[in-house]
Amino acid sequence: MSFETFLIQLLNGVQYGLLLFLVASGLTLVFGIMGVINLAHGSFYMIGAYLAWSLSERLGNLWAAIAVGVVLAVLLGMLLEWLLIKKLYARDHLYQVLLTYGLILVFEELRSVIWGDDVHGVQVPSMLAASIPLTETLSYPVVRLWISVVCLVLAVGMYLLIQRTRIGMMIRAGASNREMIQSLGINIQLLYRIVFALGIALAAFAGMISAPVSSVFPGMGNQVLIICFVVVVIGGIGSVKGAMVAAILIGLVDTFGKVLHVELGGVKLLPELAGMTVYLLMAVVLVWRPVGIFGRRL
Amino acid sequence: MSEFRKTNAGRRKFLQDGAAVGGAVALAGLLPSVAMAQGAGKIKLGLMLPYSGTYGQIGVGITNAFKLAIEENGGKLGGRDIEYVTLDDESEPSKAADNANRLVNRDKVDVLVGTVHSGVQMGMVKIARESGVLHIIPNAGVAAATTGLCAPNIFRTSFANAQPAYPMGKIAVDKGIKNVVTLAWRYGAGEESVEGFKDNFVKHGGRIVKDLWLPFPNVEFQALLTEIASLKPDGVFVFFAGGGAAKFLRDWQAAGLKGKITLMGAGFLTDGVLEAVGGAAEGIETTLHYGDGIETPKNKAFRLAFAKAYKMQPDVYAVQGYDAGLLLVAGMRAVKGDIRRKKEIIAAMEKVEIDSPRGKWRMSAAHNPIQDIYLRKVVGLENKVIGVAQRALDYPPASLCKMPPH
Amino acid sequence: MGSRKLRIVVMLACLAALALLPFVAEKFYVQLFTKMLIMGIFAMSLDLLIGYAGLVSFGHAAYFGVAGYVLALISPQYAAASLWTTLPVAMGVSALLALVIGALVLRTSGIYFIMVTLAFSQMLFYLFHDTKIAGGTDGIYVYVRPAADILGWKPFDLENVAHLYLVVLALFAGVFVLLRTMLGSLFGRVIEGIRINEHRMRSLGYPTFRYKLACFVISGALAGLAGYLAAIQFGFVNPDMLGWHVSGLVMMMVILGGMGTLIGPAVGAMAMMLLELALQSLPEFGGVNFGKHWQLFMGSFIVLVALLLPYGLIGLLRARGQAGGGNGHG
Amino acid sequence: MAEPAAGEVLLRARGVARHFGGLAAVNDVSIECRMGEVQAVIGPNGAGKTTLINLLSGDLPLSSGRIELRGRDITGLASHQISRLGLGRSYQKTNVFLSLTAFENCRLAAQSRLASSMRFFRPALRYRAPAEAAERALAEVGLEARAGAPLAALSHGERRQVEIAMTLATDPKVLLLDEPLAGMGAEESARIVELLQKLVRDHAILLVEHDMDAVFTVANVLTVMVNGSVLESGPPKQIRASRAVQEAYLGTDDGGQG
Repeated sequence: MSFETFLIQLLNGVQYGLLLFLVASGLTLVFGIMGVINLAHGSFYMIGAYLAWSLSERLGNLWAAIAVGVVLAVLLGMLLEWLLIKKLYARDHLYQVLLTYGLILVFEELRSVIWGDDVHGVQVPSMLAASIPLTETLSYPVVRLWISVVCLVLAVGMYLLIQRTRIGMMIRAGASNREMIQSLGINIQLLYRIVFALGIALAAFAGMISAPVSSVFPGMGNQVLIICFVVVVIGGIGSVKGAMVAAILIGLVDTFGKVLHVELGGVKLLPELAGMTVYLLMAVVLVWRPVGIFGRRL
Repeated sequence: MSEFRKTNAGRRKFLQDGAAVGGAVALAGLLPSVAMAQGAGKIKLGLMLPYSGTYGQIGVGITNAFKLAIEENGGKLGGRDIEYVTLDDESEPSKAADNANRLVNRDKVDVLVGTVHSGVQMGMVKIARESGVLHIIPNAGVAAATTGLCAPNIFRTSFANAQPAYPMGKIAVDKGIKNVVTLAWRYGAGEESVEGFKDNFVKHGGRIVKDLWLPFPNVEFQALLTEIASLKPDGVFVFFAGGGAAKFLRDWQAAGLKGKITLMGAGFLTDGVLEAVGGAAEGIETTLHYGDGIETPKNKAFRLAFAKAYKMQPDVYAVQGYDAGLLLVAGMRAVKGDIRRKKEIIAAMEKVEIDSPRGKWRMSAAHNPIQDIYLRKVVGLENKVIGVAQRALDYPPASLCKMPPH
Repeated sequence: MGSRKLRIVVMLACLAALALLPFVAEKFYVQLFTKMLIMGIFAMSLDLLIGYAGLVSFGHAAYFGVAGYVLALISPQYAAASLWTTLPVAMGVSALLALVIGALVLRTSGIYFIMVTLAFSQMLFYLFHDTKIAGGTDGIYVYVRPAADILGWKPFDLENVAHLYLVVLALFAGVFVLLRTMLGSLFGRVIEGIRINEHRMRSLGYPTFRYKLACFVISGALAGLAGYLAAIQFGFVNPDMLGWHVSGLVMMMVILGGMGTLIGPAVGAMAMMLLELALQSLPEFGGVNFGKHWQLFMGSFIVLVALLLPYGLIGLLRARGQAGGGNGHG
Repeated sequence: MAEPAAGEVLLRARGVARHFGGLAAVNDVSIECRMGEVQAVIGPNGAGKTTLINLLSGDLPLSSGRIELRGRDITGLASHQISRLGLGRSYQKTNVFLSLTAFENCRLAAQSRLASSMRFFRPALRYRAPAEAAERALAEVGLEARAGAPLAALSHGERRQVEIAMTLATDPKVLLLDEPLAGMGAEESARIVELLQKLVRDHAILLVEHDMDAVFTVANVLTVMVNGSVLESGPPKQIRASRAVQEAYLGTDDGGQG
């Protein structure tokens, strides 16, 4: 491919990676701080997207929808933590897997009951509707760049939150050592509730801002779920920095996996096996570092 | 995948043998089921369709239309009452054979109707071939069902994945499109659709620049759009459906390719997503065996009746379900509802001309519709029929099915 | 040990009762139970990992599905392959796969272990899904079931529903006895010790990695047996057999039944399948089609089990008898 | 291997160090354990005593230095390999199998001395050796009465005894005991001290302990650690007399119970 194309693909990869980061960051926080494995994370991405759609239909614009949607997501998160997740902290991961696996089915069916099984589109806000010409044939949609910017802002925001604020201090303490956090006299119940809600909100938010590009359809949650796990595990559980690096890495691997052509002894490897590449990457990383790139020993 | 692909003779051969053996098995299978089927009493119709999840809507539409067709014909089959047994196949292939088996062996259905998902269909076909139960496919277009794995007791009222795509090959050439890039999900339907297009396109002197694939159900198209932009073909043939199609059409427009490169595809690309893509599909031409604004009395009547009965607009899937109903009605009428005379039912179903909302059509020797494929153009929220792309198309050719004598 | 004798008697009684099924029940129910027993074997194989070694594998479908594919790929198109060659090969491949994957994933633990096992099974899923190795997404048929002939002598015929059922039943019992024996052996003691406190096991001088790997391989091979039988029963394999939904389902069976009890997961497998049958046939009520949304109830049920039945159905029974419930998860 | 003679050096560490990030938890420590001797390591909390044991037992990798067990270089070996070479350790935080009984704990420990446990079919009960070793070990710590009780049901002190019994059940030549008396009642302590005096005849013992009376009763050699390094090493008399030690440790620390 030409150098120019290569650069654009690079951009695509990074852009995709940033979006992945946004979804995965919530997952990695909940993982790292609460030690809770939440398979239903993807469902919240889906719920976010559907909220963006149905709310913007009612409220007339996406911004209002997102504002309201985030609040709803936070409330939902707190409710779930209080109702279900709380009961599992002491238990083996196994039960978390099980419970959240059940939640996937529940949310998917509720979605079908409430919103039906149709595909829906969300209007791109007029101020973002434009495209920037890159080559004579290809131009780049502003909304995608906007999404990337939002992701970056959020990443920086999270960094500051975690590094600079008191709650961030608790979060770091929690991530590194659970006993310590109690000894600091922190209300762990409250912290966990906040963190879980934050995680949910991040997933839902990701669904909302990507809704205009990705459109809204059943099963969209499970698509991102597994890939997000890969992001978190590669990056290192609980490490936001790791999630960022891993997400970009996967964004690039996925992008070039689709367009590069690799043969080995007459056997076509890429793009034939593009579906495998990210998992392959994960396997390699974990053989090299069993706790992910930025992970601490658990 | 394309059993009928020229370059794939080996696999084709084995599947044809498969037909022979399978067909024999199926016929042998008739005997026990004949013994089972009670002459009097109700006729049991097993509907195995997706009622939950992504394809849930399609399953419901098919079911409704199927029942509508039978209602319009007196609500009986050959004078006998009907009992429906419905089962949600969840579009879950790993449970397919299990579920189909449940209907055939537990519920003892006389007719097995379904389904939408090609992977699940393969499991149903397996059971149908073993048990010999009368089997009608109202959607899934997996080629094998009417090529390599065809059997006397298996009928399809929808299409083969390659069928709606095939005519687009010639249309592209006529439009003066010489170089084409194909892009599709790497799974059965996508691959077969692309094969159908290529077969015809290359035959008429077109050139395929490159085949691009996306792991199913991945919807991150940007990388491939960039690739396409750098290849600068005259046209692009794609296969996507549902949510994937919606996202693709939006990305296609956002990437500025709309209007610069001609986008083509089988009708599924623009069916049921026009509201979702908000104008991004405007003007795109696709080929399918149905479309909006077919001005025949039959179609008008059907649309009216369906909307009235179920408070929803019928789509191509509903039409296929409706025709499945009509086909069964015809078959049962021929034997006065005596399900045991299966050979005569099959014969009748092979002969009958279905007066469908999509237009009249017959079964091919492979039990796949020989039907007109329309050229449609997206106008507003409609897939307006602007002409017939190809009349009475039998594709993949019935000759690929070695139907056992029956 | 009186209670132990009693338990054995009870089990033999159940076995005998099950063996009578094909002579009383009609075809479908024989097939249903065949499937249940097959899933039972699958669930027991996973219980060995989750319940006894404390290794939460979320990719167990890989070994199940691969064995099915092996059978489909090595049996001739329209002639019967030999049971006696294909079964060992299929299980062998699954075991080998488990050996390779296990050697890698056992370096990790906790959440990482769960996720990596998942990742590897997804890798295999895409391998079969995206390539033409075995029919891609459409899957591939096993046209003729393997034959059991030994030098012309035909002990049983797998094409015969009753025979297949009895063979599966025998294998089910065999697997159960095999695992029980294993768990009572020195090896069993070690993996249990590893589950409770691996670090201490190491400092006591046990090369724990080797034992975990052995456990992983055995479990994989048995999952392979189940997959092989499943492929025989329906003569059809497809990529979703290795998908993560199947992995989740079998994990559900294990916990529902009661992990670390061996018989529990087998019970769980049967309970799950019956529950599904029941939920799917829910009637339409008050305008809402419950049958259509049966997964809503399945999901809620799973959530409740996770919350309320840490030791599963068996745990429920045990709780009545002696408190605690034997092998809980450490 | 032949019975080692009294006074023979069984465990020798030369300049071992372990750094966590910047700080050195253990810094250039050299220490020897002789057959028939109790080598006690004392020092204020955070002096690196437990880290030292973890290094010697292979629970932690060395940053630098070299360790020999009965003349053989075991630097960098995994803990299970070192254990099999005849080094047994007990933990400061009781580290046992709570859901098993005292007897089962010890039997599991003893089982590790069989050539291999990759035995899948023969019932474990048929192997007598581990059971007997377990009974012996429990008897030595005076817990035979509680053999059948699940650890969850035992008192803290009793669990500490099991902890030691498990270590003994692996029939080691070198014993690394990390605060064996912590949390024991006077009577239990006395019993363990007695036990140590008996064991020392045919073992080399490295003891980390805060109970100074016990230490000065059983120890032949004392090594005082402060901030990860050895401050002074010698017979009890010398250590008692040492001004440096007084200042750094004994004086400042009230009995050592940090």
